[in-house]
Parts: sequence; C-alpha cells; structure tokens
Amino acid sequence: MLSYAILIACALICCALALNAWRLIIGPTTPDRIIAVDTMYINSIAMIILLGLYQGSAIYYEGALLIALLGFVSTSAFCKYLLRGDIIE
Amino acid sequence: MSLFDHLVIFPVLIPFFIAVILLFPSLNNAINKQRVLAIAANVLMVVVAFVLLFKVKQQGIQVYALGDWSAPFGIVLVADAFSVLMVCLSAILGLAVTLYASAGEDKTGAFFHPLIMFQLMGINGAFLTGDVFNLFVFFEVLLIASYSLMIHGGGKQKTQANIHYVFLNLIGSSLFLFALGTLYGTLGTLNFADMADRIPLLSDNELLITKSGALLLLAVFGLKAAMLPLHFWLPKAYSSTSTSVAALFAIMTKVGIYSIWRVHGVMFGDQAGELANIALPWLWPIALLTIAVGAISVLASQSLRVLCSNLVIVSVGTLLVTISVNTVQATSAGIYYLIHSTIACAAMFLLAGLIQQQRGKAEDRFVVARAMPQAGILGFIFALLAIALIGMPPLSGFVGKALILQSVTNASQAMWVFPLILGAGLIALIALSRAGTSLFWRTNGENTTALKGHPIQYLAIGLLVVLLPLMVIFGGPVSDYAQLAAEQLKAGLTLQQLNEVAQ
Amino acid sequence: MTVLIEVVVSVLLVFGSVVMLIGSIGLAKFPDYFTRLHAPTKASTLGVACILTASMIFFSIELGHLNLKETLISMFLLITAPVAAHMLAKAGLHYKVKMTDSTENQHLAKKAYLHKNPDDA
Amino acid sequence: MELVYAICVGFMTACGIFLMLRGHTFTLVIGLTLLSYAVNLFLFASGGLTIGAPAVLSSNENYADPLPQALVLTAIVIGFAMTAFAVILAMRGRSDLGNDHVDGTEPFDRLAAEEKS
Amino acid sequence: MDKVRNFSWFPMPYHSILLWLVWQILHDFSNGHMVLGAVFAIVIPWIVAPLSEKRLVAKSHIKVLMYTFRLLVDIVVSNYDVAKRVLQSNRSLKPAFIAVPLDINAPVPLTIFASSVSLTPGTVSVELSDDKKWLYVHVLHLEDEQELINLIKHRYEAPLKEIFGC
Amino acid sequence: MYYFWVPFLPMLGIIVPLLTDRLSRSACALATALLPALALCLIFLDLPAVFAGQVFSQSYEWIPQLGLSLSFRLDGLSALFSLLILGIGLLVILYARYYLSEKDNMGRFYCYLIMFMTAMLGIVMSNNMLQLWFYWELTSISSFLLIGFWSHNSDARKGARMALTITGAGGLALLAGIILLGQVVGSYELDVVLNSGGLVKQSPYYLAILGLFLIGAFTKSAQFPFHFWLPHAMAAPTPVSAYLHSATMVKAGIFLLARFYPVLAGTEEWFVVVSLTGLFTLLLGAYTALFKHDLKGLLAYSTISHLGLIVLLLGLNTELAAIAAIFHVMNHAIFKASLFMAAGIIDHESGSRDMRKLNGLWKYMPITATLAMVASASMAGVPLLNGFLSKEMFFGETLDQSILGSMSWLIPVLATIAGAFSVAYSLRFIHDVFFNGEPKGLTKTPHEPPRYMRVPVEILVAICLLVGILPQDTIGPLLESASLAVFHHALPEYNLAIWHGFNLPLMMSGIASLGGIAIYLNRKHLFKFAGMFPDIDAKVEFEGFIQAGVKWAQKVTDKLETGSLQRYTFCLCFFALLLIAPPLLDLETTKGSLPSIPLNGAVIVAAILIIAGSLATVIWSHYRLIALLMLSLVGLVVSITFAYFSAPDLALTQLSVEIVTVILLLLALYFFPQITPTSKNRPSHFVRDLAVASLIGCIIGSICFALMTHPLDSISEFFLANAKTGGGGTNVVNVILVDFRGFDTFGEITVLGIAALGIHKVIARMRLSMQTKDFNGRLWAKDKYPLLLGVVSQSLLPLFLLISAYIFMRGHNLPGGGFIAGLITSIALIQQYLAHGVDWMAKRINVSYHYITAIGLAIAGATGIGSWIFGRPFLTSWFEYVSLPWIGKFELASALVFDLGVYFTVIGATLLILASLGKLTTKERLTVGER
Ligand code: NA
Ligand code: NA
Repeated sequence: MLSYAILIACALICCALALNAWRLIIGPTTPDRIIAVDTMYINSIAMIILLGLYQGSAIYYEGALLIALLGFVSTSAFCKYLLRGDIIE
Repeated sequence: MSLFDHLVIFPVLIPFFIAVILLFPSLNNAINKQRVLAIAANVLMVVVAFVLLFKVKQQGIQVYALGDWSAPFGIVLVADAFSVLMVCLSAILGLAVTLYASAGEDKTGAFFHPLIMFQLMGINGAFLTGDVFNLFVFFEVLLIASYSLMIHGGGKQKTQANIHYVFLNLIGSSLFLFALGTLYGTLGTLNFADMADRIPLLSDNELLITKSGALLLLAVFGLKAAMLPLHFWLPKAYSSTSTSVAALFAIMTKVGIYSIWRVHGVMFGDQAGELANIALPWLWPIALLTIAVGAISVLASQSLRVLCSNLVIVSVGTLLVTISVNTVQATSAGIYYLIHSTIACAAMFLLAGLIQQQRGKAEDRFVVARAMPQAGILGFIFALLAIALIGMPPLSGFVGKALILQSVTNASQAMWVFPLILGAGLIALIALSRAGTSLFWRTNGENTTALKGHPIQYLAIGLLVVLLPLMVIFGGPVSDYAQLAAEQLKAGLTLQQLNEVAQ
Repeated sequence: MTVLIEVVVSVLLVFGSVVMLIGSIGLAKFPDYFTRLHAPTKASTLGVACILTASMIFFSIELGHLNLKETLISMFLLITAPVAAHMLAKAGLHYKVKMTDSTENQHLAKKAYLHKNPDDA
Repeated sequence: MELVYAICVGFMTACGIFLMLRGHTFTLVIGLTLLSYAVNLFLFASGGLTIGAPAVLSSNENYADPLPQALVLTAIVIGFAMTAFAVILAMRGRSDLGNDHVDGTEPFDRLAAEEKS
Repeated sequence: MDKVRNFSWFPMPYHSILLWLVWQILHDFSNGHMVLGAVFAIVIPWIVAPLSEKRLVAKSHIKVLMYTFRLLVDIVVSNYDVAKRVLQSNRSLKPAFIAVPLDINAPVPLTIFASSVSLTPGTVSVELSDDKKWLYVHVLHLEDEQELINLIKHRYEAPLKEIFGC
Repeated sequence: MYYFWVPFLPMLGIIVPLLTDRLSRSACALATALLPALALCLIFLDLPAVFAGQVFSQSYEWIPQLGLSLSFRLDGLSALFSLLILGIGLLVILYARYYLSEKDNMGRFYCYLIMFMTAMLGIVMSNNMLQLWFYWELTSISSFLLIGFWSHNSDARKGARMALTITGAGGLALLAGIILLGQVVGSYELDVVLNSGGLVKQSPYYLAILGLFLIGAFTKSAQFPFHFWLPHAMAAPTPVSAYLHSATMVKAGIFLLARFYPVLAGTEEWFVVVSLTGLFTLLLGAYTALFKHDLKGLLAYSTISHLGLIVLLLGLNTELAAIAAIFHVMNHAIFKASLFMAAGIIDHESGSRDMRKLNGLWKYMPITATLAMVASASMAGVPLLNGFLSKEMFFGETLDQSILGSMSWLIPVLATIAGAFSVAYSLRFIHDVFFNGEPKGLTKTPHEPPRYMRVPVEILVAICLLVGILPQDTIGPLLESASLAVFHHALPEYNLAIWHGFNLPLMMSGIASLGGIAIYLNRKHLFKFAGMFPDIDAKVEFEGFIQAGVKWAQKVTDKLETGSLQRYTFCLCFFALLLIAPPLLDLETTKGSLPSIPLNGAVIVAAILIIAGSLATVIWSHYRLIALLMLSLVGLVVSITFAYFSAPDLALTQLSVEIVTVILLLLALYFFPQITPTSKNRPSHFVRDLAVASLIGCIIGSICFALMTHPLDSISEFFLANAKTGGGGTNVVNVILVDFRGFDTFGEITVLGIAALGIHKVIARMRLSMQTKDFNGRLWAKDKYPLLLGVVSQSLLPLFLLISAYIFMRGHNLPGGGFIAGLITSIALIQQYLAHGVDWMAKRINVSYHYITAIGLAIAGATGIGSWIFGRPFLTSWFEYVSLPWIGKFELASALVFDLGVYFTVIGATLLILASLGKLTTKERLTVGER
C-alpha cells in the first residue's frame, strides 16, 4: 500500500510541477515567474522526500534540506533584484 | 623517502606555496618583499628543474604516485626527459618574466606575482601529470591564471582581447570534458599509460566512439596551441597584454602542442592498434596551413608584438609538422625547435616591451618616431632575436630548422614542407628586416624624455638571449637530450612499466 | 512496519501531495498576481509538512530509532516561506501588477506602494 | 530511460552552444552555464546510469560508478570559477568598452558608422 | 564595529540550546554528538554574535508554545478554507487589501506577526508602512474587513504583545 | 697546420674595434687589423704545403644529430679566396680609416667589417656543408649591417633590406639544397661529398639539388634575374663596396659553384642553366654599366657583368674554362677593389660621384687619376695588365666549345660584344671623370686624398701590373693549386704567358677594343636609344612588390581575423564537429548491449522541464532576467536528476553552485542592459548557428547514449573496494575527492582561489554607471533593507552555519564535504549582505576574504606536505579510529583537515567574488590602488 501511496503522491506532485512550469512559462509578469520557481522549489522538496521513501534511503534528506534553505535565498535575491536592482548594496 | 624523492612534485608545489605565502598580509602589501621572494622562488625553480633534468637523464623516468596510490587508481606525475625539459623551460621563462616585471610592471595591477606563480604551477602540472583528468585540472589552473594575468595593467584592448580569449577557451574546456567523458566511457580509466594499454583492445563500436573522443581532444589542444583554424584569438591576445605576461604566454601554446604529442602522438600513436595515428590525416594539412597563414599574417603585421604573435603561430605550425612526420628524428627536431622558439619569442616579447616603453606614442608600431634613447643596445638585441626567429645562423633557429628539414625524408612530404618552412623563414626575414629598419633606423630627432630600460629588464632579456647561442654552442648535448626525450616519448610507457618505475 | 503505521504514512503522503497540488492549481488558475501569491504558502506549510511527517515516521520505524530530521525542513519552511511571500508581494506592489477588478480596497495597494516609492506620487 | 537522458543532454548542449554563438556577453554567460549543465550530465553518464545505489558503502552489493561523480564534482567547481570570471570579465568589458557586445562594438553601431563615413 | 563587545561564553543562550538540539536531531542523539553538538552550540554563537542585533527575550515560555500551537492549528484550518476557494470558480473570489493598524513595532515581534499572517493561507503580509503603524495585507477572499482585522489583531498581535512585553 | 686558427682569429677580432673605439682612429684601425694580419701570416705559413698539392682538413663533432661539425679545410681554392679576403680586407681597413668621417661610428663599422670577414673566411674554409651554410648566412647578415651602415639614409635602408632579402632567400634555397645533398650522400663533410659526384648526378634529387644550389649561388653573385640588389647596395660606404661587391661577398656564389664543381658540374643541365645565365648577365651588366652616371653604379654593373663572365666560364663545362674563371676571380677582385677605392677617393675629395659633374679631375688629383686609369685599363682588358690575361683565356674558351651545336658561334660573338661594352664603359670611366673639360657644380674643390688613403689603391694597382706582366711567377702556383682543388684531379695543359701569338682570341680582343672605342664615341646616340626605354628602378619595383605583398597579406589577414568572436566560436564549433562526426557516421548503431532502465512518468516530467527550460532560456535570452529564471529551473531539475541517479553529492553541489551562480548573475545583471539589443545578425548566420549547434547536440546526445548503453570495464571497482579500508571513509565519491584523486581537488581549489584573485583584479578598475530605473523605466523602491528579510536572515544565520558544519563533518562517510559546506556558509553570509547591506557587514566582519582563501589553500597544501614527515608522497592520507570513554569510537582523518582547507578556500573565494561585486555600488568598493 505504501508504495502505491508513494506513486500516487509522486504523480500528484508531478502534476503540480507541470502546473508550476505552465505558470513559469506563461507568466505574465516576472514576479509571477518567480512565484512559479519558488513553488517548484517546494514541490521538489516533496519530490526528493518521496524519492527517499521510495528507495527506503535517508540519503536524500540533505538535498531536501538544502533546497529549503537555498530556495529562500534565491527567491529573496530575485525579489530584491526587482525592487532595487542592486541586490547587495 | 627523502626530500630528494619528492623532487618531481616540487615544480608544482614551489609556485603553489610561494603564491599562497605572497597572499598573506605581511607580503601582500609589500611589493619589494614580493619581488625578492618571487625572484628567489624562480631561481629555486630553475635549480630544481635542472636537478630533476639531470636526475631523469641519469636514472631514467621518474614516477611520483600522489597519495601513495599506484596508477591507474591514483594520479601519478611522470617526469620523463620531455616533460622535465618543458618544466625547465617554464622555469627559465618564469624567472625572466619575474625579473622583467620587477622593474615596475608588477605594480600596474593587483596580485601579479602570485598569479605568475599559479600560472607556472598550472603549466608545470600540465607537463608532469600522467593522468588525463588531472591534465584537465591543470589546464584550468593555467587558463584561469592566464585569464587574470592577461588583463594585468588594464586597458580597453586587453579587455577586448581577453573576452575573446576567455570565451573561446571556456567552450574549449567544455569540449575537453565531453572528450574526457567519452574516453572514460569507453576505456574506463584515466591514466595515460593505462589508456594506451586499453586502446588496442577496444571492440568495434567502442573504437569509433573513442576515435570521436580522441579527435575532439585534438580540437581542444589545437585551440590552446593556436593551430588553424583555431588560432584567431592569439594575435590580439598576445599583442595587447602586458609585456611580461605575453612573454610567459610564449609557452602556453606549447602546452597545447605538448598535449597533442602526448595524446595523439603517443597514446593514439603507433601502438594504438586500429586507432593508430588517427590525428595524422588532420594534422598534416593543418600544420601546413598554419605555417602558411601564420606567415601571411607575419607579413601583414604592423607592430612588433603582433608580428611576434604571428611568429608564434608559425612556430606552432612548424611543430605540428614535426608531430605529423611522426618519427623519432622528427620528434627530437621538434623538441629542439620548441625550446628555441619558445625562448626566442618570449625574449622578443620582452624586447618589444622595452621598445614600446622608449618610443612614446608610436609604441611598437612600424612608423616613424623619435629615436629611442637606448637604440643601440635594443637594436643589437633585436638583431640577435630577429636572426634567431628567422632561423639564420649563428643562433639556435637555424639548428632547429635544419633538424626539422632533415627529418622530412619522404619526398612527397618534403615537397610541401621545404617550401613552406623556408618560405616562412623568408617572410620572417622580410618582415623582421622591415621592422628593424623602421624601428631603429627610420627615426626623426632625439627622444630624451622616454623611459630608459631598467637594468633588471635587460638582465631578464639577456638571460633568455644568451641561451640562444648556448643552444648552438652546446648544440650537441642539447640535441642529444632532445633525442633522448623523443625516444622516451615515442617508446611510450605501459602501465606495467610505469608501476615498475614507480617502485 | 505495522499496517497502522503504513496507513498513517500513506494517508499523510497522499493528503500532503493533494494539498500541494491544490496549491499549484491555485497558482495556475487564480486570476491575478496577489491571489496567486497565496498558493505557495499552502504548499510550503501544510503540504510539505505532511509529506515530511510521513517520511519522519517511516524512517523512525525503518531505522529503528527516533528520526526528527524532517522537522528541521518544516521549521525552515515555516520561517522562510512567509518572508519569501512578503518579498514577492513587495515585488508585485513595486511592479504595479494588474489586479482583478473585483479586488477591494485597491487604494490601499497604492498607498502601500507609495510608502516605498514616495517619488512616484 | 537512457534515451530520454541522452536527448536531454543533447538538447541542452545544442541550446548552450547556440547561445554561445550569440553576440552579447551576458547571453554567452547564460549559454555557458547551460552548456556546463550539459557537460556535467554527460560526464556523469559516462559511467552509466544507476538508480537507488549511491556510492556510499553499506550492505549493498551494487553501487553507482563513483569515479565520474568525483570528476563531475571537480568539473562543477571549476565550471563555477570559470563562469564567475567570465561574468566579471563581461562586466569589465561593459565598463571599458561601453557596451556588452563581445567584439566591443555593436554591429549596428559599426554599420551606422560605415554608412556615415 | 560600534563598540568592543565584552566576551561572553554564551552570547546567545537560546540559540545555543536550539543549535544543540538541532545537532542532536541531525545525528540521532549519540554520546559523541552530544559533545560535538555542544562544541558547535558554543562556537557558532561566538562567530555569529557580532552579526546579531539586540535580542528580545520572551517573557513567558508557555505562551510561546501556545502561540505556536494555535498558529499550527490555524494553518490547517485555513488551508481547508483556501482549498475550497481554489477548487471553486474564480468568479466567486473576493480578493481585497486591508490595512491592519499595528500596536507593536519592535522588529522581532513585528516579523513574527507578519509571518504568522502570511503563514495562514488566505492572507499575505504585503507591506509594512515606513512608520511601522500599518501592515498591509492581501486577502484571498474577504467577507468582512473589520472582523478580519480584529481577528488578526486579537489572535496574533495580542499574544505577541504579551510574550515580548511591548 | 696553422690554417685551423685562421677563421677564429677574425672571430675574436670582432670585439676588438668595439673595445678600441675610444682610442684614436688610427689606433682603432691598427688594432682591428692586427688579428686579420696574423691570420694572413698563418695562411702564408701553410701556403707552401698547399702549393705542393696538400689538402688540409680537420674536423670536430659539434652537433652530430644535425651533421654539423666544426670542420675546416685548406686547399688551393680556399687558400686563394682566403688570401683575397684577408689581403683586400686589410687594405680596406686601412682605406676606411681615412674614408670614414668623424661622425661615423668607426668601432661599429670595423666590427661589422670583421664580422663579415669572419663569415667569408668561414665559407671558403669550411669542410662541412652545414657549416659552410652557417657562414654563408652570416655574410648576408653582416652585409645587411654594412650596407645599411648609414641608416639615416633611406636608400641605404632599402638597399640593405633588398640585399638581405635576395641573398637571404638564396641562402634558404641553399640550405634546402645542402640538406638534400647531405641526404643523398649521407654526410655533410666536404671530403666525402666532393668525392661523390657520380652518386649525386645519378640521384633523382640531382635536379632539385642543382636548382637550389644555383639559386643560392646566383643570388649571392648577382646573376640575372637576381642581379638588381647589387647596384642598390652601393648605398653602402665605399670601403664596403670595395670589399663586398668586388672581392668577397659576390664571389661567394662563384666560390660555391667552384667548390661544388666536381659534384654538380658536367651535366647538360648545368651547362645550359649556368652558362646561359652567365652569358646573359655578362651582356646585361656590360650594356647597363655604360649608361650609369653614378661612378659606383657603373662599377656595380660592371661587376655584375664580370661575375656573369665568370659564371659563364664555369658553365662551359670545360676544365680550361674553369681555370680561366678562377683566374678571373682573382683579377677582377684586384682591379675592381682598386677601382672602387679610387671612386671612393674621388667621391670623398670632390663630394660627388656623378660623372656628369665630375670632369677633368686629372688636374686636381693626378696620382689617383693614374691609378684609376691603370685599373680601368685592366678592367677593359688592356695588355700587360692582369685583366687582359683572363679575358684572353675567356675568349679562347668561348671558341672552344661546341655544345650549342650549329649555333655555337653565337657565344664568342656575344662575348666579343660584351668585351666591347666593357671597353666602352672603362673608357667612359677614364674620360668622363679625369678629362672632358672642367668639373661642374661640385661643392668643393677636388684634391689628392691623404697619403695613406691612396696606399691600398697603389698596392692593388701594382699587383695588377705585376700579374699582368709576370703571371706565371706571381700567380701561377696559386692558380694551379686552386684549380687542382676544384677538379680533384690532374689539370689539363694551360699557359699563362702574355703572348700566345696572333690567334682568334687576340683578334676578338682587338675587335672588342675597337668596338668599345666606337661605342664610346657614339655614346650620345646610344644614350638617346637607352633613354627611349623606361628607366626601371629595381628598388622602387622591389619595394613596390614587397608593399603589394604586404597589402595582400593584410587583406588576407583581415579576411581571416575579422575580430568577430562569433565567427571564431563558429570556427571552433564547426571544426570540432568536423572532427567528431566522421567516426560516428561509421557506427552502425549507438545502442550498446546493456539493457535499458524502464522509463517512468517522473522522469518524463523532468525531461520535459529540462527541455522546456532550456528552450525557454534560448527563446527568452533577450529578456535576461527571465532567461536567468529559466536557467535556475533547469539547474534545479539537473540537481534532482543527479539525486535520482544515485549521486547525492552531486545534487548538493549542483544546487549550491546554482544558487551562487544565480546570485552572481543577478549582481552582474544590474550593470547590464536588461534586454539584449536586437542584433543585426544576418538570418543566414542564425540558421548557420542553429545548424551547427543542433548537430553538435545530436552528436553529443548520441555519444552519451552510446556510453550509457555500452558495458564499461572501469577502474571504479578499486575505489569501491578500497574506500573504507584504504581511505577510511564510506562515501566513495568523497574518498576519491580527498584521497584517491586528492590532487585533482587540490588543483580545483587552486582554480577557485585564482579565480577569486583574478576577479578581484578585474573588478578593481571597473567603472560602471548605476542605473536609477529598471528597464521598464520604474524608479527603484526606496526600501533598501526590508525589515522582515533582515530579521529572518539574521536569525537563520546560526542555523545555516550549523548545517554547514553538519554537512562538513559527515562528508567523508555520507554525502557532503568541505566544498558544499563552504558554499552553504558563503550563501548564509551572502544572505546577510543581501538583507543588511555592505556597510552593516563591513562594521561586523573585518577580514579580507582573500586571506581566508590563502589560509584555505595553505591548509590543503600543508596537509599534503604533512605526509612527507611520514615518508609518504604528497597527499597521502592518514586515518585512525580513536576510542574515548563515554563518547565511544570515532575516526580521526587527515582527509578532514584537507577538506577544511577546501572549506576555507571556498568561503574565501566565493565571498571574495560576490562581496567584491556587491560592493561595487557602495563606498566600500575596490579602488585601483587597492591590492
Ligand atoms: Na497567509
Ligand atoms: Na551592490
């Protein structure tokens, strides 16, 4: 049952990712695209956790952790860029 | 293991540690201390390189297994006659360049001495390594150092030339990795000797894929070596960068040539079974075209540094010829010529710097300008270098040229090589005699304001120039050594031999 | 692994991913920028937390000892997601993105914008 | 699986190379980054693809080829250093030459200048 | 540096504890890691201390926990709310901006407050006025403006005010 | 046996004039002359043996690989030439002492002259062909310096360059010839080569060798069509002309023909080419000489003509002719040297060399006039002078051949005509200069030269007379031994008597003399006739030719090097494509034998994301920010791909690097236009680029596919087997990085460190304008440091650091390591910069990042060297399991220290890069002076 659940979850997250990609591509504004990428970061955390569950391996945990940390940095950098142009000032 | 047993890695580690030391606060801001340390380090490197050379000559090939892991699992440094010779050459150039720059050029931008050291580390590593991925790493070390050095002193031209140089080489690096992936994917190993052992055992399909990878490497090395049609970056890059950097760069193309020799001349050389000499059909026309186009550009050159850059291209073509001829004799001729052309071109670049310094706005362009305050000594050095670069006696150029011509025994080859090499010599003669007459003889008035050369600059040039007649006077021993290097190179090294030597 | 735990883990997984999918649907279908901004907060809070909890339970059983590592990710997300959303909202304001006409109090958006861009009055 | 992977690598390579054939430094940097992704994936795949067997020793029997991974790691770091340098150099180019064309002049500027003269 | 800080073994005691705990979470509580974690829990604050500003200290730890719990519950509840909105037609949405007047203005409580607002699906903190008197919030579906403002102030701002005493 | 030192004495003498330059002029000249005089004495000491037919030769190995040896010989031919070189050389030294003015740098002049003398001696005494060539080229170089001695004079520069170019080209041809000859014979030693005539003539290379040698000889000896450089070399000071262009350099070509006579001569080809070239040159020179108004010009063309005569003689393939040729070499050298010197005196004392101005000098300088008249009489071939003897022999020899068959009579007729012209120009030399009324428009009144300036001329003229009257007693033995050296066997009968009775040659002489007088008398008509032809100035033509060559070369170079990086990149890509495509075309299938992994939906989604992301990056590459977003999407998916295919380390690294890259690009983008200017690229270029990019993509994809599906026998098993036992870690990738292939990592962090230094360097001079608005024209927001971002970033920092410590510590056994940890730390700090700004950070962090880089590198390097203490090679790792009470067993490993070096290097480098870039817009930015 668990493996089915994982597969279902995986499929759902894949759909979510596809929808994010759709938003990323149609925009229409740059902030929209940044939201899309940000959401993709979060969805990929789920994806990696699911991968770890599927393989029964805890080795992917750090990947998820890192995405959580870095996704934030990336999004705030992009936003800062939109607001100020100069992200380190 | 005594310290002496670690000698092979010294040419890599000395510049590394000196560079790192130079970055620390107490030295980073004290240019005079930096100079002293850098010069001392370079002298030490020359000594080490020559000690290593004699060691190799007496005891044979030296292998240094890094991390105590034997080949093919660990990385090994292989000091054979050829690689050690190249290390000596780079040490000499490094010393000359450091001396020259210590007259003041090192102050025109940050981190000059550390970067030169890193550059030397990269060059020496590339010469010594026996591992193809490690070669990539050292290529990158020397490239990134050269990117940084090329812009030393600043100026629009440098930036412009550097952009071209950097982006082309970045693509080159990507191609290098594609090629490495391909070779690893079929051969399953990275050690030169092990790869050479495995190449003849490849099956049909893998054979063709490996061939693709190997030929892709040719493009990569060719870009570094500035062979046609990948030479475009060179004239602008070498002629716009600062004097000492340009002089050091004289050996950079030779790194490409060296790698072609190692990989396509030996690994995919005579013993490679079905993949034997796959690069030769390409190298022949390329070599001849490189000479031809280089020579045409030499004739077209309007300033001394551009001229000298184009002479570098001609020398690359000439070396490719010796690779293409693919005999021990040709290889040894090529090695002799390589030393000669590197030293002569480097010295000419340094001289061009002095000339530029003394001619004011006219720089080194072939136009009428006021006379240089030190025209006499500069003219004398120019004449010597011109003679060497043209390939006329009594300096080493003629020995190299004659050796190469002698090595072309096959009539159909000779029909192309003789006229091209001799013709290129003639064009160099025409161009350099025009250059010399307009730089030194077509003058109007005296120039008293120009900056005279610093004695240390003359010392640097003299160090290089004096080698040219020495290479003729001691032509016997030098060419004997080149012969030894060529024999070792051509004989190749199996993994078993490598590991036996390492013990 | 007991069936109960398996059921719990499975339910958490499916529930979490449904929440995340809903968030992404929102991102895809909502009419304007500010409404879309609400979607990722959904995904990054409840959705991912469920999946992480599932993973936590699963590995605690699998490895035979307590495994709380995944809480760390949740914690990070709880701290960072609102700030990311805030930054995105600021960017949206700055960009003067189009809002659906049905949005109430649009003057407040303009007012907020003028706080940070007084020159643009 | 391998086919899809290869197609992706090929496609990224093509995109990267195409961007590197453009005329503005920033575009080139983006192309370079894309190209290095492709290079890394290519180098990584040279030892074959393995799922669910990281080269971390445990009771497993089967492991992914660790060597290409180590090579790719080195390549990533070097690629980062190179990209960083390229970006800064591109900026320097813009500062020194006044525009961000790789040749230091916009081609249409050059054309306009030719027409004028 | 503004002024030379006096050296202290535990410049950030809360952080030290948190770091130690996190280290244990990451390493599944072994003896060796308790020691190593302690080392990092002490050393990292030394490094970081110069980079952090004056810290507020929570008055009541119980209230902190209660606040956290309430927030988590709210997240779950409002998630359900928003899920409905997502699956309904766009036309039924009534998005709006609201301006929440602020009583707190210290950076940390303010941040926690704004974050709490954003964390509960359906509301996002958009902008803080320069004078820190207003928080502009975007609401996905607004039924009654004043009620929502009151709710936010009551549920989040009031407890924070108590916790930090400002 | 003294001869061996002869070439070395002048060589030593090269520096003598430079050293004695500061002394008086006479002392300098005297010192200069000393060593050549000594050399001359040495030759004289060996002369008796040479006359006795002995051939000395001695050889020392020099560069055996090349076949070059230090090898000299002294036989009759070299003795003859050495005597000329040294003897006339000494006279020229004396002459030049008076000729050169105070302004001229005498030391330099003598230095060049002695250099030239050394080179000439080397040519004639070499016993090794390569050594001969060595000296041959030295003559070209030293003559270049001598001709261009008055370098302020444009004619001198151009003349020197022309001479160098022509003789240099000839030298190159000669080198080719020598190498071919050496390969045919198997030795470069003349002893061997000269005895291999038969072998050479049968060789298929004979024609090539002959051609190359002749080009060498003809260029040097100014034979048609290479003759034109010689008249322009007259821009040289007259002592140089007297030496180089009469006695020595131009004779080098003749010497070469004579030296290799036994090897190359005697064939039909030799005869046709050599004799016809000689004949034509003879006529051309004689004819042209008549019309030259410049004294030295006349002498130059006369030299060309006489050289033609000698070449013609050598070409006739009879031994008597060759003897005549050698004889004439001597005679010509003597009378022509004296004539040049006389011309020099005239020029020196009257200020002009123009025969239209110089008239009636007899009155002003009777002694010089007498000497010049005797010498030109010798040149004209008047009896009782040496010129007469060799000319008679020449006429005789032209009669004696029949190789042209029925047209053989043409040769003596043409020879006579040439003789007549030679009489005519000699007459002109005498009459126009010394008689023919009064001088016109001279700047100074002519007078006799200083006493000793005339001495060399007197000596030479005396020799003319002496040889002319007593040939057998004076020159006989020398000629005989020289001829013997040429033929290498017994000589035919010949007679050096003055009087041979009334015979055809005498008649030809008579006809020539009368004809010459007739020509001279009718010179007005002839001048008019000659004036009808355009006056071809070889210098202008040659310069024009070279200029055209340069122009053409520039055109070609401009075509090739357009300065367009796009073109160069295309070349690189296309070339790479050309190289890699062909082998793959032969490949039947790329698919290997391995079974493929089944596909699943997630992978398809990832693939779609990658492809869409890449495509979007390309399509939106003009909107740079959007391209960047797309790029970060691709980067994210690539990281996950790595994770999926069992490479967690790679995934972590790729992720962190990707974020840093994005931040870097964002920092940079601020200074760039936000939208790429639409390029005016031609559509064809677009298609071209698209095609090459797609093809490369296809090929790389195919190779990638092939590699994945082929089984691989790799060395990786070793790493898996030894990571734990030999490297002390279970994360094999990390063990490879820090241990098995630690040297790669060592290089890699060096690259990173250098990049940081380089970037620091590049930034230091950057001046970029800050944009006040974004690309849509919006002003930037005023809120520099959003409050929420600041608070959260600050509170996250310790957690970030803890996680980087976590990643660092576990690296050896689990995914992680120093590099990733370093990046995480850097990103955490960058986040602080982002949230709080540079000022805020500068107040709190007070270290230069490049010191951190240096510390990191030093740690890594020191760890590597540490193993030396234990007698192990660089970077040998060490690890030990330690057990402590309560804590339990844990591992200590040197790899961890190495990794610490990596960690610091990464932090230093990354922050150096990003922070310096960030500071660019603030007052903390780097300035030029900062280092
Ligand atoms: Na919310
Ligand atoms: Na900035």
